[in-house]
Amino acid sequence: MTTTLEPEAAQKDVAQKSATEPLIFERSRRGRRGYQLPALDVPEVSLDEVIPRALRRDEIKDEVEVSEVDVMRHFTRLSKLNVSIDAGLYPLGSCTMKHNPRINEEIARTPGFAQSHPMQAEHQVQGNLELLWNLEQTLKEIFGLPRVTLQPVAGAHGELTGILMVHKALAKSGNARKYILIPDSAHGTNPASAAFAGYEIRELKSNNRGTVDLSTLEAAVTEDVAALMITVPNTLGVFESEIKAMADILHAKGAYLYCDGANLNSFVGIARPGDMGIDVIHSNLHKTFSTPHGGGGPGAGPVGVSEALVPFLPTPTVERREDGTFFLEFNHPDTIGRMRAFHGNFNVLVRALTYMRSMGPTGLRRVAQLAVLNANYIRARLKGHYHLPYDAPTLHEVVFSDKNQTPKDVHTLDIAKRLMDYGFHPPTIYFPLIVSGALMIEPTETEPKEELDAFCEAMIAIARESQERPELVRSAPHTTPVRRLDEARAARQPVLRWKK
Amino acid sequence: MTTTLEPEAAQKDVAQKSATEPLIFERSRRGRRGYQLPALDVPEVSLDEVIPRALRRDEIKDEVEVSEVDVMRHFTRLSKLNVSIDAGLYPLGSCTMKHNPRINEEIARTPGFAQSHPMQAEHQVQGNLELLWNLEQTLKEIFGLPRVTLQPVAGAHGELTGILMVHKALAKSGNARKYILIPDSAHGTNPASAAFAGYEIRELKSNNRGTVDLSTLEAAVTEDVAALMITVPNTLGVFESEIKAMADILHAKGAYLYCDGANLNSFVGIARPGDMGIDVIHSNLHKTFSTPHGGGGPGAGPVGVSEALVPFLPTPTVERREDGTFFLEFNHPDTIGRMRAFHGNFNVLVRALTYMRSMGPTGLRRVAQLAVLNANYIRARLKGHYHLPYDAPTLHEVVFSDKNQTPKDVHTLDIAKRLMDYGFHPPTIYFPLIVSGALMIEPTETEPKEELDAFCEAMIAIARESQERPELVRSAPHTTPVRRLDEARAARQPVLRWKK
Amino acid sequence: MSLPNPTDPSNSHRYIPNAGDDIREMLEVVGVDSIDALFETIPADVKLDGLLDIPGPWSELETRRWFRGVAARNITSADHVSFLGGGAYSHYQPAMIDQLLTRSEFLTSYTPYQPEVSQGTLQAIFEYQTHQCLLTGLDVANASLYDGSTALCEAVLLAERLVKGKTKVVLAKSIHPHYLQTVRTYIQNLGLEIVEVGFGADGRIDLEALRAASVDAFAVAVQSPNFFGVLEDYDAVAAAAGNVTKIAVVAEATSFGLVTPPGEHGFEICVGEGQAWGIPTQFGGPYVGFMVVREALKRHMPGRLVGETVDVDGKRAYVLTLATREQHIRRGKATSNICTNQALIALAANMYLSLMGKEGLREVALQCARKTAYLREKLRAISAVELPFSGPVYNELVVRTPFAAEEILADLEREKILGGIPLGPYFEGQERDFLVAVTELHTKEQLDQFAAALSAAISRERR
Amino acid sequence: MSLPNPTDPSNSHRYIPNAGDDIREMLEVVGVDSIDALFETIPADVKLDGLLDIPGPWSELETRRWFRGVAARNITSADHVSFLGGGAYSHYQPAMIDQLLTRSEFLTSYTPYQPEVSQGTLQAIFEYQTHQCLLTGLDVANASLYDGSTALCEAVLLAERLVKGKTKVVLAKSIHPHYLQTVRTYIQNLGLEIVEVGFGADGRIDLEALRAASVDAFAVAVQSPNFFGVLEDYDAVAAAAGNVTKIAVVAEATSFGLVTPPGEHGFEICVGEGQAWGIPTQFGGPYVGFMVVREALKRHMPGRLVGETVDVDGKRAYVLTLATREQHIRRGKATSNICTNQALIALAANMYLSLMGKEGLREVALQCARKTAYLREKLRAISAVELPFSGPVYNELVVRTPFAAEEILADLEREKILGGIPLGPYFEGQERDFLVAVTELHTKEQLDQFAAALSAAISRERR
Ligand SMILES: Cc1ncc(COP(=O)(O)O)c(C=O)c1O
Ligand SMILES: Cc1ncc(COP(=O)(O)O)c(C=O)c1O
Repeated sequence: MTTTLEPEAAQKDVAQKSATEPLIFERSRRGRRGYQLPALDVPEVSLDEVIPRALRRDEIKDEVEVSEVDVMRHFTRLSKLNVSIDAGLYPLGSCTMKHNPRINEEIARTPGFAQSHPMQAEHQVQGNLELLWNLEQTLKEIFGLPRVTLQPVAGAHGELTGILMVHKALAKSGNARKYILIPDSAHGTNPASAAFAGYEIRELKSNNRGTVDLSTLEAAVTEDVAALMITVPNTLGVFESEIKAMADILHAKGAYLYCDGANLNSFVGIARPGDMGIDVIHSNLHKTFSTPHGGGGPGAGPVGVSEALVPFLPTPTVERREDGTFFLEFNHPDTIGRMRAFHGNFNVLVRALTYMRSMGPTGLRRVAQLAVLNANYIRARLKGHYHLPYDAPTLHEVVFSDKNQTPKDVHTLDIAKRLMDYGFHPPTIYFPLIVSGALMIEPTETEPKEELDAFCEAMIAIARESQERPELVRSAPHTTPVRRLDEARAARQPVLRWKK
Repeated sequence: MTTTLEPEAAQKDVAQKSATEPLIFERSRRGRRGYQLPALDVPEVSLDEVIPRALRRDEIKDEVEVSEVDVMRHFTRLSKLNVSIDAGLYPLGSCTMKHNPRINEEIARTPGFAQSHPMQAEHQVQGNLELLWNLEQTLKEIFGLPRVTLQPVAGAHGELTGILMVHKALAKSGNARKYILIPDSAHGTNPASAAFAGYEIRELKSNNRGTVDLSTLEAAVTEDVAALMITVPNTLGVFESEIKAMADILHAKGAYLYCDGANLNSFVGIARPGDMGIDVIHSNLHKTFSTPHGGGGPGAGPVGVSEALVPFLPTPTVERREDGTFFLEFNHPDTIGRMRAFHGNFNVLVRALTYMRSMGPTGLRRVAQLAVLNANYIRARLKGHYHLPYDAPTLHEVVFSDKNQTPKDVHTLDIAKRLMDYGFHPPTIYFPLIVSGALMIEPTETEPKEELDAFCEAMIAIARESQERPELVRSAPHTTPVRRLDEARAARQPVLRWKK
Repeated sequence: MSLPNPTDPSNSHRYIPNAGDDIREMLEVVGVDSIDALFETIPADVKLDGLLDIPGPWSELETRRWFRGVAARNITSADHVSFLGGGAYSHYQPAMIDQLLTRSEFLTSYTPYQPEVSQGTLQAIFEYQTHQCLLTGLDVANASLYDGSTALCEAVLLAERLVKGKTKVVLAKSIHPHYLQTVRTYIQNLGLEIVEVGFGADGRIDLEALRAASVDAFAVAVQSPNFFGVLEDYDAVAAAAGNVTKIAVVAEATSFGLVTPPGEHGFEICVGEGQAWGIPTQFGGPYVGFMVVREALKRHMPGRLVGETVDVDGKRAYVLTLATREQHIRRGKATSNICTNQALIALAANMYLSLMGKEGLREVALQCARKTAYLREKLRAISAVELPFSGPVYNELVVRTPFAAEEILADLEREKILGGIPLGPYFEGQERDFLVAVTELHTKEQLDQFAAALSAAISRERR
Repeated sequence: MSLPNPTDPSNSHRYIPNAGDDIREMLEVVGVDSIDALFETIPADVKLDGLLDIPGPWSELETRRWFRGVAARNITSADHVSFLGGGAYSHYQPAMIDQLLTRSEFLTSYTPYQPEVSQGTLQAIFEYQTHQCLLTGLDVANASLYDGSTALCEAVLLAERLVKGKTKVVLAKSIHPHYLQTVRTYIQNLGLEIVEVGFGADGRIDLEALRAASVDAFAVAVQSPNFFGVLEDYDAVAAAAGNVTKIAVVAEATSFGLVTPPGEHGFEICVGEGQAWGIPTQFGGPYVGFMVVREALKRHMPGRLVGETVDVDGKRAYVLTLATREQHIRRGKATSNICTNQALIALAANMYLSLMGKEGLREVALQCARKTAYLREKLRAISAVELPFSGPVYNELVVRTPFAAEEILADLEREKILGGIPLGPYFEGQERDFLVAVTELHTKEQLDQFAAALSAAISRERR
């Protein structure tokens, strides 16, 4: 067990000089080549006849000259400076870092998908349209909602799409209204998206369970309120048990209920947003449906809507004819329009559908069950060692704080960094904002018990160290390729590119 | 530069608990599943009707029960305990650890190759036969010899093939003879292969240049000698300048000249074995022609032969008809027979031909040129710091010894282990046997100058440490996942498998 | 209806390690006697009483059968010679890149919030940012945006933040129609007005109209090469636009290898689509949007930025920086709502740009331009073919025949040629035009074959 | 003829980093003024005065065109339904495995001579060795051999080393013909004699003949399932062979999931081919040969062995061991000449065996056996079809029709079925027989289709 060792002794992979890898530009040496193209096979007419002198450049100054070997070495070494879900627990709360099955990657590389072109005629891409149609059917069933748009390429993009639909719907009925209500526990993209959709934000205070009181909501929902944007379960992992009553309050005032579906992993196959009175929801397919995060993207953020909002969906929609053929429908007079060129992150959608088929109804239900069990197991094991600011029952994640450690001047950031010495990626920290010094832990269903145990033991060891050797924790990490960074300097004198 | 740092500080990749990865059997937990198959779609008759009870087993006792996630985690973590050519210099002398281009991997996975079956009818695999035919043509040109067999799957397998042909040829002419001459600098597979081909070995002493004197050879070549097995250039990297004279001496006595082509990388495209009077040569395609070593294999060891030996080639051979179609020729009455089931390591051959086409005649020549320049650059930089037992000019590799370090009780093994702390894989050590404490360094042509410099500086730093802090070197490595092993114990009480 | 029992091994799933024994042990620690007990906060009346009605669970074998079957119902460049462009281009894809991208450490890591264990991703983004600056001639690039169309939206919104009070943005009609549609969607509730400026006989933006429209605008955006493949004259555009914020849109990013960079011609912002850097066309996504701006605009930049700094030992390192622009800090006042971006595609672009390098990027562009010029001459030689626009092109051009584009293209499809994109749906009066793209992948034979097939198609239509 | 100048950038190659500047700087350090000067030890009269006459250098694009064109001239299971077996079987290949195998740390590392930086490879081999022991019921497995045929050669040679003076080895005629041919090649100069023992109407080895032949032999080898797919009765074979070394050959390694292991029936050695563990058939290689032996034989084992030990800190670790058996130490007296083996394929096998696990290995075997039994009944129902051998089979069987096998198979090929392997070339008198293999990949529909196509083919031949 790592905790019986000094982590410094325990955490070692073999290193091949990775920690000192220069920039690719610093590897450049005159005359090196990393590519070859077939010789030009058309007559080499004077370049001026091809493109006028004035529109040309002579060279891309300072671009690199490196060999294929240099590039392979460089990126292989860089990769070794990253942690990954394939190598261990990555318990970032709210991010649903789950196993990324490789069959998804294989299917996405099928030439018929990978080489299809977004501007092809419908009859040439019946396969793609069939796939998109099937994915919409599946998401409709998962959401319990009548239609889903697959255009949004991320959660935030889905939020914007959803709120734009709300705006258009309200405007159509005479008054687009002014405000979107957002709990203080919400993710930053919620207010940002609402603002870009043309609304002002009114923040709702959470109660001592971290949820929103009906009375608070009731008081806030005026004629000027367009919608409530709420995360279910919220960012503490607490399910809003009165969600249906909330929907009723909003609907009674002609307002809509938007659900941020980032936490769908906790109840997929157990309950359906549509059955809760939710009017709009986005799902981050790169969370709940296992498409790889790729160091920050790409993702996909399909949005499901209730009947009232169907007319406002982005165009085109994918439709199925009697004869089983598929087509793109552009004729939606009330559409908010197009959210992005082409058809969204198609090959992310391919991966997500591959995953949904691999799980099936029983598998998806098991996802939620084990995600919640794993999170509650961590909660139970760490409860005595870390302060639990909200002790309401939680689903797929648990949020602790650094309250027990601060007396020794050990803070959440220190705990996070020290975890690295034990070979773990830290949880999400300092979010949600309603918890001071939040440690937000989401293990997902794809973690084996022994990994959860090792993590808990590392956390417990750090709690102990915080009492006995606080300076050791405060100065962590000690075993990483680089140690704590001067982030202030990065922002004060920004160096955002290499220069010769 | 790494050498200005304590290597302990310099050598760090991120670690995710890899250093403590249990055996896959220790990860097994009852009820876990890593696979799914489609449901059986034929009637489930009683098992006894399928296979009689007495021939069946009830279970594979103690086999694992793990999930896909467990397997992904396990092997990802294990991989992080290995060094690789993609991450840095791997200067194993005699092993030609060069860059492995990924186009080779892509081509080998073309379904038409990967899914072709070795027992298919000729007309169904014309593509494969065409590929094999083309590879033979290319190797014929590289060797300067009339025919090449592609059946052998490794260098040693090629050696056996070659010596069996020699034996059969001599036997046909009345006397298979008794001995194979092998210089004392040879690789262990040479005598082993000769022995399995039915010969006794007579070892030839090298002269003080590390090569074989004509007089020594002259004296050794009796009527009982079947062949000389010699490595060109030899394992010191020294070219046998009198190779043609050697051939003449052997041929005059009716004996053959076998060339171990493991070092072909040093003269490919510069000179041809056939033009040197060589009768048989194997080439390790996993060395000179860049097919990946895969942690110890697979490889391929095609064998080229002179006219005299053509009738004895293994069957079948691949032949081309007038009409451009290809077929397998089994009718070679004097063949030594089949060296392996099917067609050898076909998909290694595909990779090798991909590489040969990517290099072309200019590229292959450049391979030898830069391989030799890189090795001589290292030789020049390290000469003052390490003892050079043979100072004859060398080609693609250079062999030093630990003579300068032994006074401080620092030995080749210590130097090798200390290199790991600097982030380098060690050279080949204690081979060739004619050098005591040999450090055999082969950089290959795919190393950039800056990597060679970093390696040389590490070697120089170690030479310095050997004088100033010998115990530091003696106790190395200090930064690896595990430190020096008790190899004696492994051999004394062998534990060769996990047991419950 | 009875639901599956979680502890029964027959219900174990390969993606979910914990099974019978694990679950029992964990429930005991948690102190409940069933998993269901953990879901009590979800009211019964919103809980499903059965399973979802969706297919599966499928084994990999079943998955391969179904998806390969579906993919086989597409016609693509895998089995046809394709001349499709219009914002998505088929270029050479080096074999190495996909194998590097699938390394777990790149593929399955998250946004580099914790720099000490994410230096690989961070340094790669820093390098990507640098490539963007070198290519565009501008100063500061971000870590990526969703795609070219949304990058243009972000550019318009950025420009709007720079000047108070102005509400008008001028967009060239010759910008990719999807991009224009997306901008309309994005700004619909922000009280902004779009003025579109048309194009002349050379296919370039109408400079007179541009000058007039720019007067009270906060920004002007042109695309070059534009949707017709025609190269705009950056200097002339800059002059006509005057001192409003000038946005250059580049949808064919290999053009940077040969075409003069907008940063050297008075443009403050360059946005575009990086798909052409060896990314598969994959039906439109995932791609990668880029944005590069003048130094002065950096604190208005949307999206993530990676900066250089040092660690406590003084060792150089990289980190996400200037975060106060972003939603997780600034929330409702952020410069953008973007969070997850297109990191892995930006990484692929970095690999492509590094591997091709200074010489390779130029040679790709040269081959594209030369082969396009070759085809252009071949087509000129066909009497019934018209090339409506006279302006200089990079690797794409508009072709006009006497017949409806769709009919001609259907004809070419029978010859296993995906001949181009009909313009009728986007530009009325151009029902006989289609857009043809050429890249370094096309051989002379294929170009000759295209010309021949086209004239054959025309004569067939004649009859 | 002028040769390329190494320092000219136009001669740089993407796989060879050092170019003009590098070369000049290095030559200076070396102290020579040209690279040619480094080759002076190669006599001029053996040097080429020009370049090799071979194609290339090709770009990746040209490489893809040529090789894909060549591959397209094969007919394979990629486009046909295949029933080919005979020592190479198409089984389910989990998607994960190839992506793990291509990780640089596995793909591009060398033999683990330096254990401190090779624990990944070493531990994986140790696990592979353990799987082999569990499957065969024997005690010690090696790190791999070239393939099944050479593994049998090594087994015969091992057995020969155990007893002095005996020169006769008994091999079943029903062992894969390529394996038998390879043994003949290997032993041709070693003064050994092979006696082949035939088979009976049940397709099993003739026990009487075996008993007789075994008397003065040093070893006996049988294959099960044998080349006809028939399962031998290990106990009966062991009894007939008496106390000579008994070698079991297994060419269809998935059979271990269901078939009783030879180690439990008096066999001292089990060798075979591991390709069936999810390795592509790829025209015969690379595959992986395995050898597992009784404890007492371990110091006679050919090839590499990985053992467990501890490091100086007492930490568990793995290392190559018992090296005194091997060529690099024992040279002419080594137990084998093998050096490079099939490590990467053994790793793939380890991954496959771990992923399928106890339950999966059994289910694969069950599905193979049940589907084979189903087809067997369907074929029985066809009057003109004969199943010459009555013995129990695992997943392969011999089919006989009134017509030449080649003609029937050509007929099936027209139906896009690769119907089997004709036995005529290997066994005279069996010109009408062919070998049909079934695996878990075959659907009931495909089996029904095969039976239908076969009877159709027969009736067509009738006319
Ligand atoms: C609760 C919540 N909402 C919204 C988002 C934004 O989603 P995306 O990053 O896909 O744009 C996230 C992702 O971090 C999230 O955790
Ligand atoms: C000089 C020499 N000869 C022969 C061999 C054996 O070749 P292989 O390992 O391919 O069997 C080697 C490989 O290590 C070698 O270096």
